[in-house]
Amino acid sequence: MSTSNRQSRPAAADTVAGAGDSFSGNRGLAVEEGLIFEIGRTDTTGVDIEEPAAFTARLGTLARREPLGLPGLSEPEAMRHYVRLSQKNYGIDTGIFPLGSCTMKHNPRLNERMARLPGFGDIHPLQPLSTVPGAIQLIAELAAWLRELTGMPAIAMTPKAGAHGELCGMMAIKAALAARGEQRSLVLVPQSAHGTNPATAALLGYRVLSVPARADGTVDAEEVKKHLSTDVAAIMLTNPNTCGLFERDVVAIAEAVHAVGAYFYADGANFNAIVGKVRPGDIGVDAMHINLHKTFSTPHGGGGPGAGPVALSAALAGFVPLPFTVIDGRGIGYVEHAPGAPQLVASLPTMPGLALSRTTLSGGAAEAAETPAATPLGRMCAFHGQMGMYVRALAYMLSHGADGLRQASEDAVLNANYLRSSLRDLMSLPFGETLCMHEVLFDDQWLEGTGISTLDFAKALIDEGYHPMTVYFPLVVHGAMLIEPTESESKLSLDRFIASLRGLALAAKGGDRNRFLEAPRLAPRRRLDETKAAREPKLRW
Amino acid sequence: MSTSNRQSRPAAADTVAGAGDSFSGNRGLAVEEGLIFEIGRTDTTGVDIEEPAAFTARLGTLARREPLGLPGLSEPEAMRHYVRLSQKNYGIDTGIFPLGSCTMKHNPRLNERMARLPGFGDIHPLQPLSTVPGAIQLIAELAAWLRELTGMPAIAMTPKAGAHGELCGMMAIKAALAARGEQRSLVLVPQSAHGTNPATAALLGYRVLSVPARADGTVDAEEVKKHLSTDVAAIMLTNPNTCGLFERDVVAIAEAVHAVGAYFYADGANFNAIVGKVRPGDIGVDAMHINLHKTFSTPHGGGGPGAGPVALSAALAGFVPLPFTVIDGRGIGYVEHAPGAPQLVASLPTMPGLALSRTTLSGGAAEAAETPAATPLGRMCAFHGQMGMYVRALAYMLSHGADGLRQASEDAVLNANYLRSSLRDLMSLPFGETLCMHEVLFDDQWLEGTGISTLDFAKALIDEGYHPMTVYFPLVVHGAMLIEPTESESKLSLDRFIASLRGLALAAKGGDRNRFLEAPRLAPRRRLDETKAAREPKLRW
Amino acid sequence: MRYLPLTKADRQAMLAKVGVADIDALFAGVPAGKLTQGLLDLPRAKGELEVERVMGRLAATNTPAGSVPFFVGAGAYKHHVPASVDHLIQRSEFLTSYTPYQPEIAQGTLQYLFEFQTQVSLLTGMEVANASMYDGSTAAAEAVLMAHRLTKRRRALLAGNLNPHYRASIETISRLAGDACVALAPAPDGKQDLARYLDDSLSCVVVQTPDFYGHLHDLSALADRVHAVGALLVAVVTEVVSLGAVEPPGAMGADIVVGEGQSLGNALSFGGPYVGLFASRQKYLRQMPGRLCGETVDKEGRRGFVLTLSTREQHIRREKATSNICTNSGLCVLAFTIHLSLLGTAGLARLARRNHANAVALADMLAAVPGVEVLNQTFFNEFTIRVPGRATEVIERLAGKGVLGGVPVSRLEPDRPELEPLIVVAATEVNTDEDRAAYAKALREVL
Amino acid sequence: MRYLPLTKADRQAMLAKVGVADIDALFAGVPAGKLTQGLLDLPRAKGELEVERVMGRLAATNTPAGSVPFFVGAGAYKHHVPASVDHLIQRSEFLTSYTPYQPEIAQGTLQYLFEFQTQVSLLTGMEVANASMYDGSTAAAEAVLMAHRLTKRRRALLAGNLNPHYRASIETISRLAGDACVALAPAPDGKQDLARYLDDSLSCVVVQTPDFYGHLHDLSALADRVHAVGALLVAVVTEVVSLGAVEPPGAMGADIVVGEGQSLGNALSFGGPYVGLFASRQKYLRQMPGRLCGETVDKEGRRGFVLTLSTREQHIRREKATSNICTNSGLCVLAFTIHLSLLGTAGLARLARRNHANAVALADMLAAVPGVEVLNQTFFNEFTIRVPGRATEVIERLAGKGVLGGVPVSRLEPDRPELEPLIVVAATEVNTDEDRAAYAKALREVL
Ligand SMILES: Cc1ncc(COP(=O)(O)O)c(C=O)c1O
Ligand SMILES: Cc1ncc(COP(=O)(O)O)c(C=O)c1O
Repeated sequence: MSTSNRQSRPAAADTVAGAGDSFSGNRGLAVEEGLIFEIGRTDTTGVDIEEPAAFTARLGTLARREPLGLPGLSEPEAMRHYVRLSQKNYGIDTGIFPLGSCTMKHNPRLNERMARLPGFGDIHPLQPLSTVPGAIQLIAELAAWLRELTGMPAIAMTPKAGAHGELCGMMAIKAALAARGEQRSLVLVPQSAHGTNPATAALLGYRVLSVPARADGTVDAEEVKKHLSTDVAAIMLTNPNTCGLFERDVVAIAEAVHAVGAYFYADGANFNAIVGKVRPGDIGVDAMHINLHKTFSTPHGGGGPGAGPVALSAALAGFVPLPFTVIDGRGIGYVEHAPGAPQLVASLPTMPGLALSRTTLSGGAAEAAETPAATPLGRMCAFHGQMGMYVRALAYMLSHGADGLRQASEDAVLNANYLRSSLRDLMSLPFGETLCMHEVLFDDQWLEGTGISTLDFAKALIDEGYHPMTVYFPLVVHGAMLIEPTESESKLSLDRFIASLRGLALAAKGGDRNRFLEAPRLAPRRRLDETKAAREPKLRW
Repeated sequence: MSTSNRQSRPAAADTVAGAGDSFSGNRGLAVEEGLIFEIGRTDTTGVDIEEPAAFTARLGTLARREPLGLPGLSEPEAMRHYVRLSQKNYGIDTGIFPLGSCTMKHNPRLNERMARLPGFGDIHPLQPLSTVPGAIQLIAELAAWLRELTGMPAIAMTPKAGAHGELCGMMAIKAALAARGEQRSLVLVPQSAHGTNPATAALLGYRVLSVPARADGTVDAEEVKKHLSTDVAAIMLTNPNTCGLFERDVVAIAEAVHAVGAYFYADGANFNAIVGKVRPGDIGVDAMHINLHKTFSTPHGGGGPGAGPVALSAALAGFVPLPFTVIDGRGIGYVEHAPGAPQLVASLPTMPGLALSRTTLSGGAAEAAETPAATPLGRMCAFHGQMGMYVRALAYMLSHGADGLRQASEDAVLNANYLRSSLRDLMSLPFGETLCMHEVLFDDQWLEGTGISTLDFAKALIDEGYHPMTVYFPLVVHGAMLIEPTESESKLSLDRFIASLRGLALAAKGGDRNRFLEAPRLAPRRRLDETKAAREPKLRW
Repeated sequence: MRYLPLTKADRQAMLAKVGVADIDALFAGVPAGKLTQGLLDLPRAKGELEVERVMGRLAATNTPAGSVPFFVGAGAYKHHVPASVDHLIQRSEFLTSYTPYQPEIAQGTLQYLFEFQTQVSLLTGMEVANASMYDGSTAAAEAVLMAHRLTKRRRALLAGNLNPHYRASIETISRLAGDACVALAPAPDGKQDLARYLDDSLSCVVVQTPDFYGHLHDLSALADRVHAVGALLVAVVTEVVSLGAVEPPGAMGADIVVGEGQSLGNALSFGGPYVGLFASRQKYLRQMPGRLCGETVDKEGRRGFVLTLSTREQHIRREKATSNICTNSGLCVLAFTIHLSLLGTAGLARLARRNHANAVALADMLAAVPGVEVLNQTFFNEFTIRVPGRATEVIERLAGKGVLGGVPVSRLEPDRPELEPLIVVAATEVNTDEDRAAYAKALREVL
Repeated sequence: MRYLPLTKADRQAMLAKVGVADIDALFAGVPAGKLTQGLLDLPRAKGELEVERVMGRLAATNTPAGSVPFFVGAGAYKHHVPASVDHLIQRSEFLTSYTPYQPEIAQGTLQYLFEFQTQVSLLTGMEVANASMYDGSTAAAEAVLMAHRLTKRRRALLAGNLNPHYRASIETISRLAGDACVALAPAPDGKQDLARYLDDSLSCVVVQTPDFYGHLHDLSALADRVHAVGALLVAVVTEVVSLGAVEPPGAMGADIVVGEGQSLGNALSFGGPYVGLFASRQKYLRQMPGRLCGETVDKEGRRGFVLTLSTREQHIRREKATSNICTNSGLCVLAFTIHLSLLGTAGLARLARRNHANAVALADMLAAVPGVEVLNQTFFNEFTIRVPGRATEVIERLAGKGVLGGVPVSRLEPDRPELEPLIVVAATEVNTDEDRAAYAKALREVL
């Protein structure tokens, strides 16, 4: 293991660095940090484990021959390594994170604490169900909230993120069609859809038909009808859509889709705009994944983990993947195998403050919330799904309550419209006068002639201390800038963000090109060479 | 409450900032942050508390009339406020923190976790002793370690920090003299002593006599003798001293001090050099405080809290302040009042791995470790002392064990000498050839003629990404730079630090004055106007 | 509400700026009658204290692994995670950041992904690894899909001793994607001649080692046979700590190695979130699913990292992507890589030895219980015992005595009477002599 | 050893660089025979897992406040601390930083100190506050010393209802510093005419409100009388949450206000570490003990903060300093100020109301228990009851029934038979209806 640091080698002793620089390569509190392979040593460890007494191994012929070559760090070194790395990151806790479509909202630390209660964090997925009734109850409780919030009768809890939820929902649709003896080959997807939508459809062997939007950014029911046929399995529609607009024809679209025997898959990534305001079940949705890591604030963690429960309509409720909870008069049951009778795990809670304690939600014997299907979907992953995320999401819901959830959506939409109104005189809105939902979409028309691209503008925001908005998505407008502030931002925070955006916009129009082309200048790194990275992939030390 | 931010007001909308700056005042990840009084609002809160039902208050005439005027932040705002503030700080976790005399070593997170166990963190100081036997046992256990490490028979556990420990030790000395019917008026303190030493002596009405050091940086026993008389209550000696040197005459000094009936108070701030190597009790110390927040790694926390247990010799063992533990044949007893028989709280532990499980340390009925005095010292503070720090310190000790503690001291001393050897050709050592203990002292003689001061040099280190060493302390050398790396630094870390120091030293000698006079340039703030702060004190919003 | 910064006055001022009278004017796009009136039928907002009470009561009904002698494994393992790991992953800048799409302010995330990819490559003995999948089971399913793409065949062979949950996950996607999937029957004695089933219709053979029953397998010969029919060998590792002691699949000819990384850094958490490991030969890189982090330089020539080769991914390639995965297991990756950086070669090897030693000691003790048979010749930290009677009942009775003694095989393989007496038993570094003694004693009592 | 980065090879190389043969050569300055040979008689190094086991077992023998109906106060209070507080104070940059002696890279610490000083001033109704003392009791002792310096008198009068631990702390330093200190006898009914004891030998009068027995005191008249004899009024507040509901001492003429800040942000932790609040009139600033943080500007005119007026302090003034304090309660200050920033005026007022309401409800329930008498006319969240028999035994019997019912006064005032039947009972927002009912029921049973 080499201990030299290719990146931030200390200035060779006894040479003089330029006056503007430092000898170390550091800049005050901004410290360069090498790779563990440069810092660590294979004979160092930061974990003390007692060496076992002599014993006869049972590894047969398979004791490791290959040397591992993994560097080890003492604990102080490890601490410093990761703290320094963290300091090169931006997070919600450091500033507004206005990534459109990503719903980067506040992550309450209460939820982290709850997820670490030994009764949730330190239970094994395969210990006897009799020793984890509270875990099953928590899953059932979360499902009950999601049922009421979506107005849909069944929740597939196990999918591990949004895309996995899409897979779940589309598999349910395919299975439902198969159960009807049908095999269809097409899935309609609007152009503004997220990449996971067509990718999911394709994974299941569907051909993707792209549906264009009309001038106002929404999908025209008439246009949809043109593409519909009995070979269409489903439409995958995001609502509010990725332009930040509520699909105003959604009810008509749902009816048309259902009329040809197809299903309406809704991408729920933008659910945050409408929680407590509009129930997907009320507008004809058959399946919708919910990103707990967006709408319900489980931390994004630099790319995951997430959780993507899927709400299913009555038509698809029989295709919930294994395992799932069943609520009936006896209490909360759990189905791990199909066909199989639910194992009764817990009685319904009586403690106040839970959704399942409310008789209207807990249901009677007759209305099992999730009914095993005749042809079950099977299992999508090991164990019970993303328990750690369920705990956090439920803590979020309990904290907000029906009132807070609704208020959060309203604030999210208000914040986005406030940004829209505060910027529209300088930046161009592709869809003109329509108010937006929880995110506002600008295009790059206003940058025309400045020699500055959407990307340049985004990078200049970094110098201002802000994480950029989502750029170049959705694909339907040119040089898209999609800003989603979420309800977590105060007015003061928005006002400052607006001031910076306006300052930059005026600078762009005023010809201050270098500020943008050279950006970022003040971040830990200048612009990185992505072409080189892709052309000469170096994916490991 | 004003919501405008005097400090980092957003650039007035629609004006253009200079190209090198940002409109926001931020610089990439370095974000400006206003005061809570600028961000918060008195009608906002980040804590939801249920309003009580109507009730009849019992506040008499004393219901608050004054408006509070405290700003409130929602939780997302609070999160961001404090995260951003933290980002303007340097810590051990971000880099070497070579403050001489401060022992800024790694703070294991295990210790934080242990302190938060509900059985330690969530117990009340006045709940029945029968409900907290483990707490008393922990205090007794920590005392047992400290007894063995110091070689001294009694430990006063309650002092809250080093200075409080000094007060405790000096009070014990004063009380012991009083018990002997004596009232003495003088305390000897070497010039190199920390300010708390003379301040403590003065607090108790002693007159402080300053003892000069000899040319090699240590105190001469002969010089001490010159100052000794029967009016001397004690000498307060730091060993190793604040020049980083072991007081080689210490045994002779102790003897001389004892010969006149005075006591030897040792400032234990530098205990980290000798843990497991030299026992203060073996060299004649009568009282020594131990900074758990230095030697035993409880976090400094930006200035505290600390804990300052005091080891006492047999002569002073009767003057342990209340409350204290007593170990006898029946087990662990606790004395909250004096005179008073100990209340038996727990039997001696039988579980392996504790010091008190070792018969040699737990003692028999006859040798009570801490014996109530006839004229007790009384109480120095409410409750039982710094329990949270005890837990952390004990976790540190259990982790290290006798072997690790000794190794840590050796590594601390080795690291300091390695720095010394690597820098001595460029920087001047006031005490020439003597090897140092856990910290190395340079003076500013090598800067002579450069127009650069010790302070300038320290500030230039900030630009390099390093926290400066202790400067201008001890007072006995000119422009002191006292570097204490501790055992937590790897060789690689030291090598980089050395490279930066050497780079700077050469730059200083090479006439690159601006680098120093202008430093720091790369920190969150340039040099701050301390004179203005003192002349026009603005101590609150 | 503590999480919502807007005050009533703010809302009024902002509505005025937007130019609407009330909030519902912003929801004008919603079709008539579809806006819910009033609040949904759910409890109202709660303070922290109340939420803690409600959640605390739920949690209190579960038995934490750390509170009892604990021997449950079968794909998720109770290991000791250093306190520093959980502290570090909660750093705001890690916890609350998004996928590193703006690399200039996400070098922290990107560098640890690069380090993680290297660690996974080293551990598995493979050339490249991606930035993670959801978990081991979904990684296994993706491996099969990748093998299909690489071989242009659509038929997979699954070894009988593959974890049944993994098998089911592969079967589900295969069935619904219209691919064939042949799963062999379990061989709890560890003896299965996979070579018999090979032919050139197969895209891949999926085999686990240590397998579900704990047996270790030398894959070298199998790899040759698999390659001979033009198929790929997919190796599954559900206990990554084993790689500190046993020969890695990469050294035995595997083409794709997938695994569950939970054992390092991650809590049991009732099954998720975990971290899927995915490694392969360099030559298959372009067909890998998921994110990849690569090294590059910035405008000033300084080293930096970016997400790369994204032309494989859904956000660029949409329906032509190698997978639909987007969000992966970022923070679990971080926990994994921190724990492994702390361990290093020396620590991991010792951890593995300790696990193995504890399992050997336990196997010997349980084998001495009358009526109990240990099925394994070889194992790492997990093995299978046969008990008289139904394992599920034995396990329940053990639980009644405060010992969580393992997983009855029938919990995952319900319809095979021959498996009903079997228990998969795991031992890790957290078990003490007393734990083992308690298990043996309780087992004696309940049999 | 996991905390020690040097390898054997490093040590060898470094010794070589230093030019010595072995490590003991570095200890050559130690007098002959004083270097210990071999290891001390203490246990050997342990891994994390083992340390957790040992400490966990010790902890498990204690009864956490959160696990039972809990009514213990008398100077430390069980409040609910938001999860974000404990998260934030563990940020590396706060937790592992030193006293902000290099302000350019310690603005984080300095800014929160400045905010804290302001909050304490607002809370107490005083003009200035310092950056903290160790705890309330040592702050009280320092207040007396400050009054001595200001008045050049050396005799303090302590109200009988001052927390006995505070009284003892003041008495100890007074005795050993040679100052006089007159402590009045307790007045558990809350009635004590301090004015009777005033004369011009006094430097100060120390009075607590709410007092040890829970009574509230209007200090205004007393303040006038104290000032009339040229002395200072020192007010002590041990339950800082009370300041959300009751008139602050500053508004009633106090010259120095000291308090215990534990209630906000800080865990019970068996009595420490806590945070001492210290506020006074602006004119007494130069005699204040402890650190002060002040606003200033940097070289470019940007606002910044520094420690200031350090000519009062030991590191500058040595034997002439106003106090010997150095390390104070930094991180506890942070916890306090975060909690209070979250609360704000609205939250603190509601928290105080909730505490008061719970205490009122409890007092009424306990008063209804036969044989129990509530002594208080006024109180905030704490009051005193008289029970038949010895309070210590009642409390033990309650503990036996799983209720921690308060502090027997004799625990702190041991030699006064008239106080033996008294219990100081505290109620906070964490108590539920069920907790109160459990207390009343248990009390009925044990009496
Ligand atoms: C509109 C939309 N759909 C789907 C997804 C995929 O969700 P996940 O990343 O959780 O798989 C995203 C996430 O970025 C999204 O924005
Ligand atoms: C030599 C010396 N003595 C005493 C002290 C005082 O200790 P404390 O700050 O814990 O009160 C210090 C701390 O800085 C010190 O360095």
